[in-house]
Amino acid sequence: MQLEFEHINKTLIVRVGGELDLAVAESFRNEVEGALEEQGVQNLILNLKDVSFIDSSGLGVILGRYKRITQVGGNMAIAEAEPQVRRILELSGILRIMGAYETENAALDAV
Amino acid sequence: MQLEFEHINKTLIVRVGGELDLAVAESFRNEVEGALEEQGVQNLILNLKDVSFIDSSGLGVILGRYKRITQVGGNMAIAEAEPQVRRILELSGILRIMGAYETENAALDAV
Amino acid sequence: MNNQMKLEFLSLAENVALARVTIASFASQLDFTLTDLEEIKVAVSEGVSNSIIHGYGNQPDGTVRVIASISGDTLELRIEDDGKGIEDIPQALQPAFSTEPDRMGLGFVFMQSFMDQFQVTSEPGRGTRVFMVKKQIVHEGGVDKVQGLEG
Amino acid sequence: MNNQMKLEFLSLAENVALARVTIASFASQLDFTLTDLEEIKVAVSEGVSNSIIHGYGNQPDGTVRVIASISGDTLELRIEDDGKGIEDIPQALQPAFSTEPDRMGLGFVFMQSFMDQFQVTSEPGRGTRVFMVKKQIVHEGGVDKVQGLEG
Ligand SMILES: Nc1ncnc2c1ncn2[C@@H]1O[C@H](COP(=O)(O)OP(=O)(O)O)[C@@H](O)[C@H]1O
Ligand SMILES: Nc1ncnc2c1ncn2[C@@H]1O[C@H](COP(=O)(O)OP(=O)(O)O)[C@@H](O)[C@H]1O
Repeated sequence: MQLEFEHINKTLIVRVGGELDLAVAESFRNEVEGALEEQGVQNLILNLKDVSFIDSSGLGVILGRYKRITQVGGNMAIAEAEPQVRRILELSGILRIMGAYETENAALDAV
Repeated sequence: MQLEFEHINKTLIVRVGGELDLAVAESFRNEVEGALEEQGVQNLILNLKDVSFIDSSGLGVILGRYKRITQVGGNMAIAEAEPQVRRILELSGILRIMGAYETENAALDAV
Repeated sequence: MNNQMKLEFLSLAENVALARVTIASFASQLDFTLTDLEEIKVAVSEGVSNSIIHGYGNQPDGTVRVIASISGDTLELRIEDDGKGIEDIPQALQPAFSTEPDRMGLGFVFMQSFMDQFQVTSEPGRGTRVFMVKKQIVHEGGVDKVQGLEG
Repeated sequence: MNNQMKLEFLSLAENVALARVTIASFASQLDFTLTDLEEIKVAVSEGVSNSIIHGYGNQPDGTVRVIASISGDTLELRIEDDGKGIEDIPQALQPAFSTEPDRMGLGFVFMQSFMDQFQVTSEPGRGTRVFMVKKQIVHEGGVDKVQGLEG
């Protein structure tokens, strides 16, 4: 798993790469949590462009971050997910609670 | 395994793709043999550009074709092998009996 | 074609990808579409993750077995562990049900929706077996037409 | 890290790639270079092909086993069959020696040159086992230096 962080105003953008399964779920959660704890972060955008595989362990981390972010009044969105990843997101119901956008900019506008 | 044939004068060019192992050795041999039997073919160039894996089963087919071609006075050369494939060719000793060239044209000039 | 394989490994999270890659390679001996292969990978990932997390409670010394066979155009998968087992299978199968607070309860849902047949058997204290079947879609000229009719 | 796996499959030529892919995925849990991984793949391919061709004489109903373990920075591989075995191992190991006219006699040569340790044992009529070891190279400098200290 690869992670890249960028801050734009109150939004943290996390660009994720690799396979989001059980083997990486814990470090995925911990590293995103760590970055969310930085001062002034309110919203989260997960750019999943380079994610080649996701299963319910990866989805669990995404949903967990959503709960945490929205509890303190922030917003969350997904960007650039490839079709096979998007399909899993859709089936899981996650896309009923947060938006998935084609570009990071569209996601930024939305949060 | 994918095979593509082209005839240039007396030379048959075979462009090979895939993994040249035991599973494809027999059809690799048979299809190249079939093409070599066409009238007027004297030389053989194997373009290995899209070969991602080769082991001694694949090498055996190459050596077999070399024996057959040279018996009737023809020449044989390898073209465009990727480094990992070239290394196996080298270790096998096959490159001591036939040349391996960067381009199909260089191989054509050599046969 | 007919073929059989069995993969056994320690209950380590790293081996979920191993199981996925192995079964995808085996399944690709049939003519599955890329979408089918993706679905098979998710189903394997969920089943094996369950054995590791729930069956063995994340202890690394359990053994997970993935048994696969191809007969004709059909792939059969079995994922087995000798872990703690499931007391109440109907409850476990409910969407969103999980015994772990931070999990989604979607594993069995994905296995059921991605495979053509699905069955769980379990003996509490002895282990769990998941049996799944996926059939290759028979293409006739207009590939997607057939898919549309069957789906 | 420590890990263990075992893959069993029918003696079909299609399964040579399965064994290769599985072991490459398992081996990639260590920090092997791409060249190392290629070499491991060739070694597995040769060993498994031998079991299928020589051990079982291309009959499809034999079982080939590939057992792998990781301990620390070391990968151990075992390739086993219950086939016809090898009468004269020193002869079989000679470069260019083959009992099949159209084969190159390079399988054992590749296994020996690509792996750090190599050993064959065989009981005629009972089967053959190849044992191989490959160690991850310890890189010095930067990040990998720390690994070097640990490994
Ligand atoms: N191999 C297993 N061994 C023991 N319990 C299991 C096993 N697989 C599933 N379960 C039980 O079934 C529940 C539902 O599983 P699942 O739908 O995959 O969701 P999740 O993994 O998110 O909990 C699990 O929470 C667990 O209690
Ligand atoms: N698993 C095996 N079972 C029986 N005989 C074997 C086995 N592996 C190798 N051999 C014998 O050893 C010889 C040399 O093997 P190898 O170096 O791999 O060359 P090749 O496969 O090209 O013959 C084979 O020709 C065969 O007679």
